[in-house]
Formats: sequence, structure tokens, C-alpha cells
Amino acid sequence: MLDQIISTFETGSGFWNPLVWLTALVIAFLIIYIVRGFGKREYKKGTDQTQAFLSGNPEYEKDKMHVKANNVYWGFTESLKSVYNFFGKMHTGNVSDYVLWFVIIMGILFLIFGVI
Amino acid sequence: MNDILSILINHSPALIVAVPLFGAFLTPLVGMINDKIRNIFVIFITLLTGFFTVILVNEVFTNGIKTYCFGAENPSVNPVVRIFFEIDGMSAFMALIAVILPIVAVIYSWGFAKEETGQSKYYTLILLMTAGILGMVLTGDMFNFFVFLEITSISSAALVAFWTNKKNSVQAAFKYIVISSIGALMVLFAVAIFYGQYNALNMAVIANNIGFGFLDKIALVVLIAALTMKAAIAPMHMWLPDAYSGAPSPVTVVIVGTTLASLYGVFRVVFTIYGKQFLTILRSFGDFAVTPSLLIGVFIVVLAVLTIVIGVFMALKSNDFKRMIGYAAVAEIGYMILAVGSAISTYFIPTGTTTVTMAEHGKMALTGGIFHMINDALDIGLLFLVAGAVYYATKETSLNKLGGLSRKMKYTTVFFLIGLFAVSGLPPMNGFASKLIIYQSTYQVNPILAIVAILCSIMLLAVFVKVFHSAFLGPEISSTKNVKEVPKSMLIAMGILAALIIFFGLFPEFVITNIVEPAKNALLNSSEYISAILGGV
Amino acid sequence: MSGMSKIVKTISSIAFPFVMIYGLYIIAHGHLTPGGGFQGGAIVASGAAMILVSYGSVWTMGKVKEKKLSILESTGAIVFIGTAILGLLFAGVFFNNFLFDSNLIFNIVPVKGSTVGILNSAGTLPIMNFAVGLKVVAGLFAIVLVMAYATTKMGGGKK
Amino acid sequence: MSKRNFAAVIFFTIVAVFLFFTALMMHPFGIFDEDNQPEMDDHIIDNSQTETGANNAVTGVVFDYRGFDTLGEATVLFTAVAGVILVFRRLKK
Amino acid sequence: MMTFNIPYIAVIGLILVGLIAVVFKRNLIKIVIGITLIESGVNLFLITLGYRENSIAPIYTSSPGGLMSLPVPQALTLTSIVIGVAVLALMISFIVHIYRHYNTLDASKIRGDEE
Repeated sequence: MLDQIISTFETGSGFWNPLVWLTALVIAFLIIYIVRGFGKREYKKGTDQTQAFLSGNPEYEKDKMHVKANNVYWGFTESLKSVYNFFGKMHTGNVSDYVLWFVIIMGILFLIFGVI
Repeated sequence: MNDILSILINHSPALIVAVPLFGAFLTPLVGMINDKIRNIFVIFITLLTGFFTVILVNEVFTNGIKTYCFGAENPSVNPVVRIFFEIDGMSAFMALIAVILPIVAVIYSWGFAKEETGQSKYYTLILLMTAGILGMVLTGDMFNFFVFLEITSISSAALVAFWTNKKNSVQAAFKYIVISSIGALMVLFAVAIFYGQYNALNMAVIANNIGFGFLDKIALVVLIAALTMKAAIAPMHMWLPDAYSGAPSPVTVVIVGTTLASLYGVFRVVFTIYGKQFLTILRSFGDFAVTPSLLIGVFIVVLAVLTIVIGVFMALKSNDFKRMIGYAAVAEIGYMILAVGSAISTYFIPTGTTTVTMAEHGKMALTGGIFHMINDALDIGLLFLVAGAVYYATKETSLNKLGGLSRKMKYTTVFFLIGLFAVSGLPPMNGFASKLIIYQSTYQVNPILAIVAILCSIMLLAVFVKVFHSAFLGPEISSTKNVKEVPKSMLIAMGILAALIIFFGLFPEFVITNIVEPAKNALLNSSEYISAILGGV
Repeated sequence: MSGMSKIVKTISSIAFPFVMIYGLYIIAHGHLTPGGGFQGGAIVASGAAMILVSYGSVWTMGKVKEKKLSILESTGAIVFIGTAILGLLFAGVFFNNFLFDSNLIFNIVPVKGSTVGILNSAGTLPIMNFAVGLKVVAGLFAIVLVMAYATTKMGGGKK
Repeated sequence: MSKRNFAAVIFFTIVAVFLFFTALMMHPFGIFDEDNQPEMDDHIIDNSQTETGANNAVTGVVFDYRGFDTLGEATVLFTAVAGVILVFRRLKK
Repeated sequence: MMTFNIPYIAVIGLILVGLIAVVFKRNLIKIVIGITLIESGVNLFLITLGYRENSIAPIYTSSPGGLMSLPVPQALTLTSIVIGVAVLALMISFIVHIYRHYNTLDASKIRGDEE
């Protein structure tokens, strides 16, 4: 049973073994721990060290500091505007259109199977 | 003791459906006593269903196909008159999915729905939905499939409209029931064609007699179109983000099961009922022969690519937490049918024999696709539970108004990270294994498919990084100041799914050999399905 | 709805018992003549809906609560599935017609061919007919009652 | 005509043509040939009295041969009632 | 052959009319009516499949004897009708709520926040 559980999973070009992976994970954590040991020990809470430094300007309110979801990936959506316009037009939110897509798919399938 | 167990195993197909139904009929009565007793009762019922499912699945995986006839011990099989349940590997696999999700949903609802009114009806409908999904995946009768399809659609539509004071929920419920009733009626239309032609309703009998004449083609088209619409395959996926985001989160988790059950219907129709006719040569151009397998396979692959791309792109733009997961769910469904479609398109006859087989990479793709079904149920389920937890804590699903939740909801954040890793296919979560198989096998079918799949998987990661950034990271903003961690029952429910995800991710080979392979073999072996009912054919 | 005129109320209360008896007859003879639990239940439920229309939903809601109908419906469903489970317990198969050809009630086996029907036949079928009839009456009436009452309370669509 | 309606008309025509062909290809209305006998139904008509005891074969089918479907149907009605009561419930305690 | 299949053609026509109503009508009530038309069409299709020439109803109680029409389609239609009633009830109650929220029944205006 146990050897069945930890047996290797192969796809032909890659493999996955839980034991190998766990060993890798442990080694990675060890490295992280060692690197963490190099850090400075002078950090103190509640002093000026914890303040954000914005070129000497005062910090904004917390609400304004947070990047809203609307603005994330703005560049991507802006550059692919045409694609998004097309997809947006597809999603009309009208029940009749949903059913119309069904009729269209049915028609295409009928054509495929009927003509050939 | 052994006698009782063998009797239970023998009757488990009936009991799996009867227990949740009986529980559902009793729940309104139990609900009059006390809320707490009712909740315990409902959890008990789902666990009992789970117990029966596990013993049945164990039986099927060890001893092969199990049939159960309703109403007679020695039913006549020539002609087949009564309703049969027929459970092969694929049905058993689906039953496992269908029973995990309600258990989680019911445990989660204890905390989640505590403040709501109408809880008795809510739990009743969840149990009915469970019974419906289980009936859909276990049945071996076309008309019975339609009836259970309707049970799942009606109960899930009523639950989507649970928050009647939200206009999003109500309109989503209306769209959902219109779509599902039209889909179900079209299924009934196809069933009627089968009945008129073969005077049979049993799937095995139909599969045994099936030809590939005009009427069979029509029935195939209608069934595929209707069931893929219920399984939310682009461009008929638009109802899914509506319904998933309108429903309360635990309900959504179970609705994921209904979507997968419809997908199972597609597989059952294509592989089992039409399995015999996969290689009828419809027309040949020189050496190149056009077969139904090629047509269906290519068509499904095209739709799958469309599904993945649309799902991912719309998810990236969306700003509503639940809606975004809904589009991601669409993309995940695309992965499944991408694998299965490319598998179907590699069907061929080896020279010298007449048995239908599939190319090796096709079989691998099928394994990946089936494995991805259970992975998708777990991943999307966990993400929706997280979204529900965020909603419970903040009464907000719009990502624009969230931020800094990781400071207040530590466990939820961890669960979200697990879901994020799983859904975008990063090791060591379960999505990695199935997506790896899918990439590799579709690459052998056509490299472009694998490239699209990988790119979209990366974009899926980007989508959820966006959620992680805007909801969980960042400073504590004013609207999330008084947020508290969610109740224990919700954490337990999320923990169950997260544990399963990690287990499936760490030991994929174990899961594939024990659960996925029997399901794959069952799909590929339609003659066994037929002979289980009709005897040696 | 606040109910209709006195003439309608009187006539519908006179007609209701007849409708009900007709429905019960359809249910009881389901295994002999055209009809059955669903059809008869629908007839009785439409009789009840007639009362609802003539007396108004508020009055009817005062007489019959939807919670009671819900209990009644659950009972019908439990009897139905219970009969099926009894088949499992007594005859070893879910949904078995275990009363048929037994020495309990409904056990007379009819002569093959065209006969005069015997009410005391057909095993579990009459029981299931009654259970389904009860369910359909309660269910359909509950749907109509709840919808009528809710729309009355909500008014004509203004928020 | 808008683009949507144009597409709708075209695809409806296709679907309509194929469905009408379906109607023409079905077996002739009310006639069952030698090789197209309704075996399942004949079995029920012959045996409904001896196997279920019901003089009414339809009731025999509904409650005995396909009793499980009827359980599903009763469940559907139960579901609808639960759904309607759920949808019209009071939202505040 | 053609004349024998007129009932089927009528049934298909009914289904198509229902689908057309769902796709082209904008009023939600009319969409629901379209769905019930499809449903009636499918039910009629089942029933027409069960007809046998010169046959009587499949009931033995004081029957004149002779061929009987097929009982299974009748049972299936009964099931399907009840399911139709259930779906109809639920759809109508959703429409009541939609009207409360939107104050309109125009399908093109009933949409979520993000569409």
C-alpha cells in the first residue's frame, strides 16, 4: 500500500515523485533559513525604521496606497482592447442570446453531420 | 456482519439515491424541532450517502460493472422493461466527485447560513441536488437521466435565487432555469427519437442497436448541443458566471458538481451510446476517411480552445471575486474537453483487426481529462468557498473594495493560496499533474493546442495573482477594518478540500492508478457496458 | 386578492365537495380506469385553487398555512419512498411490488384479459397512488397559495 | 434587420430544415412494420395484469415498471414547492 | 409516407415556434410561453410515437378487446408534464422577483452588474 502511494508518476518526458519533491522542499527551506540568517538584527518595531520612505514626502492614506483591482493589468486590457470589445459584445447578458448561441451551435453541428 | 455488508453493497446503488431523497423529505419536519438537530441530521445524511458511495465505488473498482434493477430480482432482459442503474468505472468516479462536494457544502453552510431565513428549505434543496447529481451519474436509462437532470436544474435554480433581495441572484436564476429547461427538453427530444426508433430507453440497449443513419445523427447532434450547453462550453457558457456568482458559495460548490455531471452525460453519449459507430466511414477523400470520431473530436477541440481563451480573458478583466472564479471555471472546463476532444480525434482501427482502439497519446489525454474533472471540482470548489468566506466576513465581493484581508483572515489566505496554486497548475497541487498530462498529450495531437493551453494556464495564474494582490495583500483599508476570521465550520470545510488537493497533488500516480484508470477503461470499453445488461453479446 | 362576490363564494363552496370527491375517485381507481395519483391530485388541487380565487388569498392563508401544506407534502413523499423501501426490506429489491400476490391487502390477482376491475388488487400501486395524490394536492395548492399571497403582499411591482 | 436577427434567421432555417427531415424520416405514424415491432410495450401490455395486478397498463408502467421515474417526478414537484416557498420567504427573521 | 408523418411535422413545427419565441421575443413572460410551447411539442412527440392504428387505450377494465396503443409513452408524457408544471411555477416566481427589482420585463434590460 505505502509503496503504491509513493510510486513515481511518469508522463514520458517528466516525472513526479513525492519523496524527491519533499527532499527538494526541505533543501529549499534550509537555503532560505541560511540566507535569512544573513539579515540584519537591528530592526526594531515602533521606531522610524518601520515608516515607509517616499522620497521624503508624507505617506498617503492607507486607502489611497492600495492599488485597486480595476487598475491591475491595465496595460494588458488596453492593448488588447479589440479582443475585449469582441468578447464584451458576446456577453450581452440577454437570455434570448444565450439560447440563440445554442441554436447556432446546433445548426453548425447539423451542417457538419448532414453535409458530410 | 459480513452478510449485512454484502447486502448493503448489493443495494448501495438504490440506497445512494434513496438516502438523500429520504433525508430531503424529512428535513422540513426535522427543521421544526431545532436548527442544530436539523444541521446534524443533514450532515449525517450526506455522510451516510458518502459511506454508501464509498462501498459501491470500492465494489465497482474491484469487481467491475454493477447493475441494479428497480422492482424485480430477476428482470427480463429481452426486452429490457424496467429501469436499471448501471455503474461502471466512470459512473463510480463521478459519484465520488458528486458526494464530496455536498458534504463540504453542508459543513460550510452551518456557519455560512446561520443568519439566513428559510434554512430548512435550503438544506432540503441541497440534499435534492445531491440526489439528482448522483442519479444522473449512476443511471443506465435515458429517460431517468432526463428526470434527474431536471431535479438538479430545478433545485439548483431555486438555490441560485436564495438571496432574493439581490437582483443579480434573481436574474441569474431565471437565466439558469431557462437554459437548463431548454437543454433538458432537447435531451427529452433526443430520447423520444431513440424511443421511436429502437423502442427502448435503456442506454445499453440503445447502444447495442445503434446505427448511424439520419435519425441517429440528429439525436447525436441534439444531445451534444444540449448537454454541452448545460456543461457551459463556449459559446454557450454565459449563464455560468451569472449563476455561479449569484448563488451563495456553498451552493455554487454543489452546482460545480451539476456542471460536471452534464459533462459526464456528454461523455456517456459519445463514448458509450455511439461507441459502436465511431468508425463508420462517412465519406473518404482518397486515403483520408472522415469518421464520426474525427468530426466530433475536432469540433470539441475547437470549442475547447474557444472555451479556454474566452474564460481566461474574461476572468482577467472581471472585477468581481465570484464572477472571476466563474470565468476561471469556464476555462477549467475547457481544459477537460480539450483533452477529451483530442483523445476522441485519435480513435483508429489497427490494421488486421476490427476492434476500435485509441492511439497511446489519446489514451493519455483521456486520462488527463478525466483526472482534471475531479481536480477542477476540488480547486474551483475551494476558491468559491474562499470567496464565500470573504463575503461572509466583509459582505463584499467586488475586488475594488477589498484589501489587506491577509492581516485579519490568516487561514482563509492560506486556503486561497492553495487554491491559487492548484487552479493554475503549479506543483505540488493537484492541478499540476493533470495539466502536465494534458499539455504533453495534446502536444502530440497538435502542438498549437498545447501552446494555447500552457499560455492560458499562465494567464490563469495572473488572474488569481490579481485577486491575491487586491483582496488579500496591501494595507488595511477602512472598509475591511472590522473584519474577523470566519467561523470554525467554514474553516473545516475549506480544510477538507485543501487537504484533498494536497493529497492528490503529492500522490498523483496513486490516484491515477486507483481512480482514474478504471474510469478511462470504462469509457473506452462500451461493449462491456452493453454486455453487463444484455449478457454476452 | 380580497375575494370575489358572494354568489361566486357560495357556488364555489357548494361545488368544492363534488370536485374533491371526483378527484378522490380518480385517485382511488387509478389502477383500474384512466387516471391516477397525479391526475386526481391535480383535480383536487384545482378545486382548492377555485376556493382560493373566490375567497381571496389572505382569507385562505388564514385558514391553511403553507407550513401545514409543506408537512402534508413531506408526508406524502415519505409514504411513497417508504413503500419503495419496504419493498427492499420485504422482497429484497427497491421498488418491489411486495403486496402483489401476498396475503395482505390489495392482493387479488386479476384474471387476464378484459375484466371488471377489482379495487382490492395491484399490490402497492394504490398506496403509491394515494401518496402521490396527497403530495400533488398539497404541492400544487402550496405553490398557488404562496404565489398568490406573496404577490398580494408585495403589490404591483413597486419597490 | 440587425446582425443578430440575420444570424438567427439563417441558423433557424438550417435547424428547421433538418428537424423537418427528422419528422419525415420517423417511422410512419401509427404503423409498426414486421421488423419494427414495439417489443417493450407489447411485453408490458401482455404482462401488466400478471406482473403488477393493475388493469390499467399505464398505471402499471408509472408505478411499477418505471416506478423510479415516478419517484423522480414526485421529487421534482417537491423541489418546485420547496423552491417556490424558498423564493417567497420572508428575508428578515 | 408524407401523409403518415403529418403529426410529426406539426410537432416539430410546435417545437420550432417555441424556440423562435424564446429567441425573438423580448418579454420574459413570452419567453416562458415559448418554453412551454417547446415542452408541449416534445410531449406531443412522445404521445404520437405511442399511437398504433385501430388501437384502444391500454386499459383492461371492461375493454372491448383488440390492439392496444403503447403505454410507455403515456407514462413518460405524464412524468414530463409534471416536470413542466414544476419548471413553470419556478420560472413564474423568478419573474415576479425580477419585476420587483427591475420594474420591467424586457429581456434585454435584465442583466447583471458586470455585463
